[in-house]
Amino acid sequence: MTAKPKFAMYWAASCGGCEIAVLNIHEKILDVDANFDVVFWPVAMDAKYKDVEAMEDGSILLTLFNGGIRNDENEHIAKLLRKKSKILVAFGSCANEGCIPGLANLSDSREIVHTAFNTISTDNPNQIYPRTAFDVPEGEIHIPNILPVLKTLDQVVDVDYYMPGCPPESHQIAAVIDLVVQVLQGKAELPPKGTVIGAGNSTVCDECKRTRNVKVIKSFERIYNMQIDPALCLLEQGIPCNGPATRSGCNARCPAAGAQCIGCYGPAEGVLDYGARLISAFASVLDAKEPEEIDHILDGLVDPTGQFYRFNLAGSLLKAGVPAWKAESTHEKEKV
Amino acid sequence: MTENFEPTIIGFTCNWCSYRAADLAGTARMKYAPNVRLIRLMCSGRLDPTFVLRALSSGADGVMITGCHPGECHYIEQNYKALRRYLLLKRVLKGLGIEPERVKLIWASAAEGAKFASETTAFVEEIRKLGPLNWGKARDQLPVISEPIQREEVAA
Amino acid sequence: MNKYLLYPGCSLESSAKAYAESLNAILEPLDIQLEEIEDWNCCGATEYLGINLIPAYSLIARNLALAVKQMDGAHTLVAPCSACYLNLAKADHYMQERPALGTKVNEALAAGGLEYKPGTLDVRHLLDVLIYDVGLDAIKKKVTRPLSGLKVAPYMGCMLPRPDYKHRWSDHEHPTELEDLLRVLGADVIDYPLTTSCCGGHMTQIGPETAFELICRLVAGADERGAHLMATVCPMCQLNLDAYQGEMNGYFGTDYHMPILFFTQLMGLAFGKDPDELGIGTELVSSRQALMHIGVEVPAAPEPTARRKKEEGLPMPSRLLRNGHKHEKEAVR
Amino acid sequence: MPQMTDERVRAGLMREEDLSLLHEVSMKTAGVSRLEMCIQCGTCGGSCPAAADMDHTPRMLFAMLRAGMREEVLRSNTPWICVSCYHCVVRCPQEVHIADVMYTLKSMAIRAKLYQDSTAPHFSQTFVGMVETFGRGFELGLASRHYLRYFPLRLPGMAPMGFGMITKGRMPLAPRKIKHMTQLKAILKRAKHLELTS
Amino acid sequence: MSEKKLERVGVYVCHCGTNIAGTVDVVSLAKWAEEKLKHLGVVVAREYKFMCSSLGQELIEKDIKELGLTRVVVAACSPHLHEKTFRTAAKNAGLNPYLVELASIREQVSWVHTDKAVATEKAKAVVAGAVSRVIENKALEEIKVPINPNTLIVGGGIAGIQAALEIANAGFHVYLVEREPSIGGHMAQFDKTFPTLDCAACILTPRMVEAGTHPNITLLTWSEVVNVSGYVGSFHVTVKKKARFVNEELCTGCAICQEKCPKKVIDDVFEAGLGYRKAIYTPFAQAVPKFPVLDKENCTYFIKGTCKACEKFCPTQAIDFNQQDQYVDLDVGNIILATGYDLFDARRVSNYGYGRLPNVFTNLEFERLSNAAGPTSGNIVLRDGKTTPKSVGIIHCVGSRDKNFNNYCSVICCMQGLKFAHLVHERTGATVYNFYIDMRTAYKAYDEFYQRVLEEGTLFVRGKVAEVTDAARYEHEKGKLIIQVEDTLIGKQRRIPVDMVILSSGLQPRHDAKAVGKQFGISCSTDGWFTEKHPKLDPVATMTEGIYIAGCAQGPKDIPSSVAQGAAASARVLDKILQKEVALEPIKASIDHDKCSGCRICNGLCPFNAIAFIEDDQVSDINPALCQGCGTCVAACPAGAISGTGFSDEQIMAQIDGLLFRNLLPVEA
Repeated sequence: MTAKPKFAMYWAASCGGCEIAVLNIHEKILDVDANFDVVFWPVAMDAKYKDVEAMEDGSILLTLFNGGIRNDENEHIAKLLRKKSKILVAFGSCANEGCIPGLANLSDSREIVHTAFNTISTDNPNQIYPRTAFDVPEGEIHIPNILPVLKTLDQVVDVDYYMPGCPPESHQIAAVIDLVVQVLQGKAELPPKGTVIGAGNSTVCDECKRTRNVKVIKSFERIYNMQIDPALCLLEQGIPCNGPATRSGCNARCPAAGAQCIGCYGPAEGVLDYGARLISAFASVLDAKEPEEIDHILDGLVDPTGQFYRFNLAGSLLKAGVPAWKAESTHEKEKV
Repeated sequence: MTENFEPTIIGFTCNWCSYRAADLAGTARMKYAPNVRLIRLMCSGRLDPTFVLRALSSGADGVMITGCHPGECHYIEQNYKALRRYLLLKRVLKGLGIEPERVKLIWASAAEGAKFASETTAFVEEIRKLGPLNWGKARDQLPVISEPIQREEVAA
Repeated sequence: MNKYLLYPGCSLESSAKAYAESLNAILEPLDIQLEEIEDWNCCGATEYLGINLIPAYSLIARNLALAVKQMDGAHTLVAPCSACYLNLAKADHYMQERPALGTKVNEALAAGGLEYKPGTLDVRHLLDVLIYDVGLDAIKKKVTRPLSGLKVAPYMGCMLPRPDYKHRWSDHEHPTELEDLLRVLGADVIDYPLTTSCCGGHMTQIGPETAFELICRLVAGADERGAHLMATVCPMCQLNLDAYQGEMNGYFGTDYHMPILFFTQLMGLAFGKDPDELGIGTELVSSRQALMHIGVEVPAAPEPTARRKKEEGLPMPSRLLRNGHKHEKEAVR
Repeated sequence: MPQMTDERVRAGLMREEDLSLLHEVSMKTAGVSRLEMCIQCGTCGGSCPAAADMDHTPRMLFAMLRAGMREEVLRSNTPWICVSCYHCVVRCPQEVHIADVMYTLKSMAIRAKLYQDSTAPHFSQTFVGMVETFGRGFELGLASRHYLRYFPLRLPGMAPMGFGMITKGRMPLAPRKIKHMTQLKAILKRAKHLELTS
Repeated sequence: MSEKKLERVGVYVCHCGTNIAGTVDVVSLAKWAEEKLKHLGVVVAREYKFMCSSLGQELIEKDIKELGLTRVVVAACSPHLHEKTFRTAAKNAGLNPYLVELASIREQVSWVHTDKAVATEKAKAVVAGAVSRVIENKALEEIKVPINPNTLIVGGGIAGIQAALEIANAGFHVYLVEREPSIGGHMAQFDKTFPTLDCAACILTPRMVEAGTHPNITLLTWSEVVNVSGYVGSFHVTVKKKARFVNEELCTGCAICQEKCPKKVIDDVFEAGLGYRKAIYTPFAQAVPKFPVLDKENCTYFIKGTCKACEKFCPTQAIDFNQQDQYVDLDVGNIILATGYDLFDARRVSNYGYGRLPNVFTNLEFERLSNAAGPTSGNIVLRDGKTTPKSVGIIHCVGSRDKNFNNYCSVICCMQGLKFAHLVHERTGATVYNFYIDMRTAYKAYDEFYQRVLEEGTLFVRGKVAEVTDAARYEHEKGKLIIQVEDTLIGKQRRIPVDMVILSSGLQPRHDAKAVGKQFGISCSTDGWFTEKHPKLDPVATMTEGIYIAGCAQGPKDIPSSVAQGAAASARVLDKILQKEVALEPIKASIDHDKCSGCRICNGLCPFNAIAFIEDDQVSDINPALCQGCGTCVAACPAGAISGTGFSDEQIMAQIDGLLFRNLLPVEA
């Protein structure tokens, strides 16, 4: 029996939704099993890192890597899978652009640990904090070290394809699996390296059914504060909808349901900084000329940084906020 | 730490007013701080916030945006768009913990060579006071933390 | 009901008691409530500003700070005196225009446990509030004794329409607000081009010749145009024109008799109030004669017994032949 | 620094530092004076109701400030004659804050003790003294003090007026004092300190 | 990026004599560029005394040919000075001119800094930025569009008439649109013109007649432009011809209707409110065209339904009460705006009493008063219509040079004041005072006129008048207007009683200038005048190709300057027409339809209406001929679907990195 090509999937710093999304493709999952030999998929099967380490370089055909690089374990596995895989796919928003875990980049990493282990929701009366190394009778054991900033996959290793979404839509996953299967059968060719797969080339508006007019924003509103016209573009109603800058592929699910797009599919093709695109677009169409009037309108936009960088902070040009960088320099000093 | 600090600043000018103001400052041999390096755009309306972020992430300590005075834009009203983007961008920068004062919008007409020179020098001094931005200078491999930290440290 | 904070100013307790009394008399019909700032101090008039800048502005700002403490919903501060109004408005304006001044003044205020954020209060003159908040229509409804037949020269003075930081008045030179109000009261308003000319201000105290000249221009102008009396909006104007009219007459050898009443007194009369209630009779140039034109009888007050006019044996020059006075004036020097 | 010549003295250019006089006056004025913007059009001198009694029109004074004629300017009676009518201020085509500049010149003159006639400064200082003592104005005290010193001969002529004012209840015989005089004094003390150090 | 084939870049450092070399170490700069920027593709770097000289240009041309350069950077002066020079040189050598970049190391470096080391370091950054950028430059071709030879001129004052005649005489067609019933503009209202004292009508009416009868000129009076679209070479303009209620085919201009019309109306426009006209009228006798207009608001027939006196008496049945507004569509290649000025409303200066004091007149009123065809047949009298003034005060700078009103100098007032002084003196013998801040009599024969008026005995008082009042203080002031002023030359306040005051009200932009500017896609200055392309070197062109400005629409000016500008604008138009087609700078934005999601953010951003939404495809599209290349939409597109040539994202990003030395080898940062 000829060996089936090998498949791997890994879950780094992310919520796990991507894994669920893969399972959510229903019977298509059988295609994966039929066409691939699943060698490593911690959430679905038992496997040891050392098994992977023992594999030949490039022996895994396809690896779907989801999650950002939060700690040195993530980083180690990313590098390992890169070495062992022919095709490495950054799967889902976290691996692509950092996603929600990436928002931690607005804080100093010590602050993050502190928040996790010593805030009101944590029952930790003795102020016990994790140590990276600890002596037990069996010897010294280690837990992963947290990195000062969360990185996207391609900030750590070379990535072949990008598949955005939080999580990627099941129909898109199914289509990608179809494509890979067809490639295996010689019926199709792989797209050029670096391509974004499982998504459209345009933005959410392309798929949004709402009517659009020449844009003028007179004020920013919050969705629960107003009666929303079901047929009209949300942005024109003052709802800060990220749709115009967000890659298409989701069928505009949120706007269709009456909620603004929050941008989980990330920037459109070739865009260097997702937030900058939205800053520019929103600001360009404000209906005001005087600084005071402009500021008055902008006051309606609560937390602009969060609005524009909810998914994209780690993947943005600046990658993080000041506290994270500050932390780096102070740590460096400490080390010296 | 900042006394010997020479800031590096990227300045964006519009082709019709502020770039000509810079030309005029030159023709009139007005002296100003050498820390600003200029990029010519056709209009301040061309200013994409991406440029500012790119400049900051590539090592600039500040960014100066200049354009025609409100109402005097050679493309009629595009500088108002620059103003609006600038105001929103400053809010976002603040959210990221970057002093919004590192980005400054200055109106200068083609006749205001002197204003261009003095505003440039003034901005350099403002940035000098703020100190270096060092954005992600140590972006590569970094040490990790593991020791528990004290409350006060966090509060501070 | 319109509620305002009131900064009465020193004059309303003394020389301009009539202003205070007549103001009190018209509050109720116009449905206005005035709440006096507790423990207010003098605004410094035009004197303090010429001595020390920061103390002068701190003195004024103490009142603003006290007013803010007492705000309770109202945020308009009303001043009936033009000089007080200007000083209060000016402090508010300059503390904003020049933040360095604002910081220093607040530093001084802090020594008394006070602070004032410029722009918090809306400083306005009484006339402004009556015309633009209460409204001429509402005032008209309260008129029971129209002042028809009474020829009034509307005299706005300087510091109300100028420099007018907040652009509240129709014009700097010929504002129509007072005129409009007097018309609504039924008065016969004369065309008075000197309406915003100066009354002499503090010159009555330090350079009387200058002051007499300015007073004379105003009184002569009103007299010549047939005014029975002049309506004023400011205690300082009233004091200069009324109390020094006699001395001015003595100086120029003229014999003008031009009563000067506060516009609030005229409003009270038009509302049917009793002259007594309005402080009428406390003016030194009696308005008795003038008010007869509207059928108001004012009991004759005991006239000061001292002689007002020096006896002259030579014929009087005609009123406007004042080129001659110039010589006389120089001779005085 | 160039040697000071008689010619310079005669021209009023007394000292090199006087050349910045215009700037100094501008900086000492509340608000933004715009004094530098004067185009010597004379709108102020034309508008002034008391110009006839001034030794220099305001416009001339501004020209003298430019020329650095410190003493002449501070000796001028012009700021003291100013009645603060603000006609010049609203008419000035350059929006110079003329009335406020006059206040500045008064305070500079008092400090330099250069005014010719002390009537006006004395009046201002007496008035301010009353305010600093009582917190409110006291007309009778002011009038009696001031007139006794400067216009004793005018008093008989004024007697009817004063008599009338008192009998008509328009001139209280005793001053009114505010409650929190200590607070006001503290504020003014601090303000004076700030004035000196600024 | 790494696999991309390297461009072959040449760097040329100019000494500009010592202008650059005095402050920047040009030799080491060139050497540095050759070494440190080699990995970017720099194959040669040279320095030369004067790069802009023909020898310098030949150096570049030679390298392009011999070394096969594909990109050129010239580190010299501002691109505004010599960009064209070096681009032409590249073109001559067979390299696309848009592959050349100038690095300004003179205006931005050597002239503004003093420390040689610091200046050289900055020059390196500027050169590194330019090299990084030029690599991303794309070869561009100029866009050519054909020119429609017809021209639209808006405004039939002297500037518009002059421009129309010049173009028409050259053999091309002109549409001259005028809002009023007749062409002639303000000049037709004047009596005499300074400094020659020609009668305005005498020199203007022949021009008006010529324009009215010229076979190449179509007059559209009583008309307004309501819509403009298109771009240089092919504008589409819609003009509204307001109903005249007079059939122009039938009317002979006999004026019987005006004579018979029973309704007298104060003429606020032509007679400046001093005279009357009828409800059917031509504004003045020599009006062009001769056809009257019927003013519907004041016509008795339109108000009450009866009268029709005009119709009854018209010998040719030309009156048509049913006439409707007409809309005329025009296709033109160029447009000249000569829309003129409005007079400053002197009532705003309330201390001068205009509107309150009867014998205070404005300059325009005085023009009508002294005009033999005016309401008083040229008699200079007070408002009572009979009394001749014995003394007259002329006040300059009313509403001009005043921060409370208009900040600028209205240019014509000084000469106008002198002209009035002369006319008053000549016709009434009255004593005349001129009150001025500064006497500005520049230009040919103007100061001589000042001398003449001085000689005639006019009294000059240097001081801005504080107030005009009727409040007399002295006997001799009674019944007079008193002008209170500081005579600044004696430093004393004076009160000068006169019988009549004439206010030299300033000029200000048309009340609708902003709206008109928007309609035609041009901008206004802060003061409100139309903005020229360059204040010195291109005063009649605007930022919008194909739109020119002339006369007072561009700023206050006198008749000779207005005429000169009219002629200048027409020369610019003729130049365009004769070229038959126009080359447009290829700096344009374009939309990638695949990426465009049709979000319509960009749709409202273009002031030149270059962006249209294609409903069928649900995408936006840019018309390259309308696009002026500002790049605002490029920066605003949230999808990154719009790109701009000449100033692309790639170019600017590369330049940023270059300026910050991010791309040196080895990476030094």
